[in-house]
Amino acid sequence: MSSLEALYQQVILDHSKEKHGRTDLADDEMFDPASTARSRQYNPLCGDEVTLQVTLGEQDVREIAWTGEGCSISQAATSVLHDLVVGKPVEEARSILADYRTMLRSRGAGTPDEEVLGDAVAFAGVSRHANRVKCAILGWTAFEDALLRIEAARPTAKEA
Amino acid sequence: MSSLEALYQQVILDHSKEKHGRTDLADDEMFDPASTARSRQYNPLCGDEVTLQVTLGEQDVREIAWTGEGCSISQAATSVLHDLVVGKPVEEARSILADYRTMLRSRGAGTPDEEVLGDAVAFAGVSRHANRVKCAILGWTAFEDALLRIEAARPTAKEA
Amino acid sequence: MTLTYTGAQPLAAAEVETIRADFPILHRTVGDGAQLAYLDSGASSQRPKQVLQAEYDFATTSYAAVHRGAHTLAGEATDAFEDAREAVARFVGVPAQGLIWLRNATEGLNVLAAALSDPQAGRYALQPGDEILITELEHHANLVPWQQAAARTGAKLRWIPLTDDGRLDLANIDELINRRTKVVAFAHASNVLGTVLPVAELVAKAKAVGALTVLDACQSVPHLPVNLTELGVDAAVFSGHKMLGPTGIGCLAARPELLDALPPVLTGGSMVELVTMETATFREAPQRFEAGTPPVAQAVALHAAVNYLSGVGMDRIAAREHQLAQLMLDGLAGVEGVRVIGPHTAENRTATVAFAVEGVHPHDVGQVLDAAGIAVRVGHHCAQPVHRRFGVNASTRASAYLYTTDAEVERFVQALGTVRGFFGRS
Amino acid sequence: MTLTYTGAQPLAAAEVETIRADFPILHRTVGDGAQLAYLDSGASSQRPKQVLQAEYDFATTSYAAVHRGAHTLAGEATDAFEDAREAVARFVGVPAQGLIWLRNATEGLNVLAAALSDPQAGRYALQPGDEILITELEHHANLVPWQQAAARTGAKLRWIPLTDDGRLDLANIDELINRRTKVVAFAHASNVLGTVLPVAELVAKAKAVGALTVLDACQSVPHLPVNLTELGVDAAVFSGHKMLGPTGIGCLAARPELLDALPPVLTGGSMVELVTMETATFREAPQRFEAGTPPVAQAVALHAAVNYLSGVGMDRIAAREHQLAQLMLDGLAGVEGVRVIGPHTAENRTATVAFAVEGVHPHDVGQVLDAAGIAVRVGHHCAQPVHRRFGVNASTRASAYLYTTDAEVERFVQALGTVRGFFGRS
Ligand SMILES: Cc1ncc(COP(=O)(O)O)c(C=O)c1O
Ligand SMILES: Cc1ncc(COP(=O)(O)O)c(C=O)c1O
Repeated sequence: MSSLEALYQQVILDHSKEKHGRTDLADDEMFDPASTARSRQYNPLCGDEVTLQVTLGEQDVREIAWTGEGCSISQAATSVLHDLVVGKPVEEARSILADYRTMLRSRGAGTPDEEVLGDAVAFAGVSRHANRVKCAILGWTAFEDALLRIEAARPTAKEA
Repeated sequence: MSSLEALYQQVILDHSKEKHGRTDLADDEMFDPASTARSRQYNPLCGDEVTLQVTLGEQDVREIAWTGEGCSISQAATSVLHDLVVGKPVEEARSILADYRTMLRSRGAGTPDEEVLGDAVAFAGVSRHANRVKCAILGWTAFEDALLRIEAARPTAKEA
Repeated sequence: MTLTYTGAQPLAAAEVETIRADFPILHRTVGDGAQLAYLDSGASSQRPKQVLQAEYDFATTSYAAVHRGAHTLAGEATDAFEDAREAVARFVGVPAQGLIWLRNATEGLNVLAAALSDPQAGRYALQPGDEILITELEHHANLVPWQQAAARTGAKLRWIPLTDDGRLDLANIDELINRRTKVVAFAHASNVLGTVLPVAELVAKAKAVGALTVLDACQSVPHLPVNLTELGVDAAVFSGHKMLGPTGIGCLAARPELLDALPPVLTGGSMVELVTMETATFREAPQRFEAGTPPVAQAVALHAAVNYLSGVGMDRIAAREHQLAQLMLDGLAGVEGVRVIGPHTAENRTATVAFAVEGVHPHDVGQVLDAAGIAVRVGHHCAQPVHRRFGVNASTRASAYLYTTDAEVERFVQALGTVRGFFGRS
Repeated sequence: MTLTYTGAQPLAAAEVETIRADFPILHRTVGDGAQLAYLDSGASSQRPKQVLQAEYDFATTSYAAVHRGAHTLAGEATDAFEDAREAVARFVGVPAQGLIWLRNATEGLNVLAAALSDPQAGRYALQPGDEILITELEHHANLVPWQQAAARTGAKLRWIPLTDDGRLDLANIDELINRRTKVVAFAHASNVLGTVLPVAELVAKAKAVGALTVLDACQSVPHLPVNLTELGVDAAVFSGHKMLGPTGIGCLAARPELLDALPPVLTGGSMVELVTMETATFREAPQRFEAGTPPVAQAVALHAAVNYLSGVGMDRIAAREHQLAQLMLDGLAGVEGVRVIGPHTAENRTATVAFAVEGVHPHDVGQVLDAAGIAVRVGHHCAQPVHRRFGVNASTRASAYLYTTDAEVERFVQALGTVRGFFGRS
């Protein structure tokens, strides 16, 4: 396998065309901040951006919708994120996120756990390309940020 | 002769001790700007300075008086200037000045004319030390500047 | 305007090979063993052995802090440093006292914009109601500092728009350059489009209204014979690292009379005259604008770089790059789904070519090319507005230099032809 | 305060010789064939082969513009550049995102002074009535920018005076550091007197009134183990060329939270986020303060320099320089007509010793020493006020470093003994 094929695994090429969860997000949509939030992430190096909206249920990730411009890596990574975490318990989504970050930062060293990361292991090759890590993480950072926003808007245990 | 002796010729060492024309210049002295002027020159690299006062006669350099702080080169150069130009026609003083400058800028290459420059040929060695050229020229620049001031204050041929 | 280089003989293939032998880095491979084809000189050029050697020799024989020493090394270092200033000044046709060493070209534009924003600039100081004119193709370095100057002084920032071909649209130029215009600042050559701007025309119009002209010569001084005095601009900037020199050095060249009228921007050692705890007086230009220890070793290296360029001949380099531009444009015209952003002809154009590939993001284009050993730049190249003007966020840019071979351009074009297929876009 | 280095083992003579073998320039002769004794490291240090080699290797294998590229060289260059940032940051005990690459230390102090003069600095912005406190021994780089900041904002510049021994006179410190004090900026070590300042005490007093502390670490980072976080300062500057690195690079290290609150000073490429023709938003620190192409090659070289210093051990270097300071002071005490300007004891003192020779101008002193191969600096060393404080316009200064031998100090002292005789002053 050439290093180019190692980077652009078939899964990535496929998702970059299919883009699961990609939709138009209306600017003026109203939603309940205690269950839904949006985050826009921008990569100043290339001008790429992702806007991602998360809706949580009681315990799980109910829905993800996103839009934005970007390279195949960033588009595919966001699409894979969608497939991986929708329907999963929030806590599990968080741990997938953590593993994904660790994998991307491994500079090609780690052996990612396919049990946890599923299709996202296809992005292991990105960790060898420091300049593409930002692409692969863009949508995931939006997801993480949106989770934080919902958390902030929810009444905390203490308050409740 | 070591390069140190080539730089510090006996003439220079002598003048740096004797300092012809060096005196106190009262701050508030009054003089006729058409015949007398002062110039203060400052070397920002070392903080050295010379204040030099020139009085011209009809055609000649009547008097030079100077004060200031500086290294042996700058002090000796101003002392030698005093001896060389006082009593000389202004035009001759100017041409001595021009020759002196040329010599200092020669980087050790030229052969200065002792007929014109007299004791000032002792400063030929300075031209090999770019960083000392400023020292050797400080008092001479003050002289040149003072001449210009007197010229500016005199009624010109046109006006007269 | 036709360019002066059209007359000169382009470098022959054998000469290019001789030149390449001076650049060790060009002989390496990347990735899975592909031979490097460095088409990113528009971002930064490589250094020949002569330049590296000059810096090494200086560091191992004559280095010391300049200007303030009585010892031999300090004298030798000062001579080397000031010789470099003379040589680089001569290279761009200005007097040595009009050449200021800074960190990079960006700093030069900031220094100008900040000095002109200072009321101490006197008759040059920007006032509310004054206009600063730039163009729509500027690098951020020649845009954001003027935005800041406008915000600080109440002056208005305006710009010359572009035609669809990536040239200046001069239809309204006589309204854009008017009595209120105080500064006209523009690139000599665009770092994205490759467009060479009509300097003579802009300078003439600026002069007619008494406006200062500032030339961003980052993309011209390395590639064309440039005489700033003949061009008649009041100030110009360029960077060492784009002209075979090192990073860490840039030049601001300006008419000495202008420099004398401007207040210093950075203060500190070496630029002062008399300092007390309360006050300081400042030295003349160029020292007034060179606070602190200057880039001594980098100046010496840049001296070697301009010697190298002069040795080859800027007119012949320009003629060769004209060929390369033509080759690149011809090649790209033959690749399906590729749209060149900028002039489609090689006239008044450098060998810097930006383009979009239909359906494929520039990052992905760059990655496929890299796998083939071809180093191009992707992104907005520090010029977001010009990308927006052409309806894209980013582009892929190939840029050639004196060491670029025809074969490299051909490999680039060939590899580009595989990109859309790789991503299933054809 | 006693210095941390007192415990470490000084470099042995054999180790110094091993070190010297790495510095080709130290082996040259000057003038009529005298062996060079380089006692001017306080102005600028020399570079060892390892540092030159690192820069050469980088230039011939991995150089490209950083951050903006998708190609292999750009990736390698970016890694090398950011690795350098981490290493240099670690060397002075700060997080990498708190380390900004600039042209020199002077630029760092200017950036701070300018940012604090900008109303956009919010709660940090200097206001009329605020006080900026410096000391009477500062280098012009840590004086003139604050004069300018005071003039621009209406703040008042005050300073801590000196004792006749060249130490800070702290008698009125509790009046000088008061509720109005917003910035306390001071040298860690004086470049003239050699005095090491009581950082802990000044920082504690500044913190008590909520003032920012700015450390000019130009003369400490190369010579002493320095951990800026442990010292508790808010910001600090130092220069590459004084610590075995190249010219063309300096560092501003600051608490990331402070940097995040300060507006950028220079604008342009690489420091912006979203740019339109009318507006620009800025990136986070450190990028926000690094406009334009950074000193990439110089950062890589500085990385090699801190590796070299760490390899030798900063504590051992400091201990060795303590010895050298003692040797210089002892030697000078034995030369008739020589007056040391600064502390006469080696405690809290670096091996930088300035002095006056009765009846002989420093320029002449330096010239005679140079003829004997001994390179010292003469002049005001960019610190006019401290010279005025000690009643002179200028001085001669000898400064040692890790490559200085006892024999060199002895030769220096011996040659100095001939100076007054040469000029007929004894
Ligand atoms: C104490 C001190 N501060 C500031 C500076 C300025 O450093 P640079 O000229 O590298 O900016 C120096 C060195 O000249 C210095 O010794
Ligand atoms: C047209 C133009 N202007 C300005 C710059 C900025 O140059 P530097 O980053 O060396 O300051 C560049 C290069 O990036 C450029 O191409």
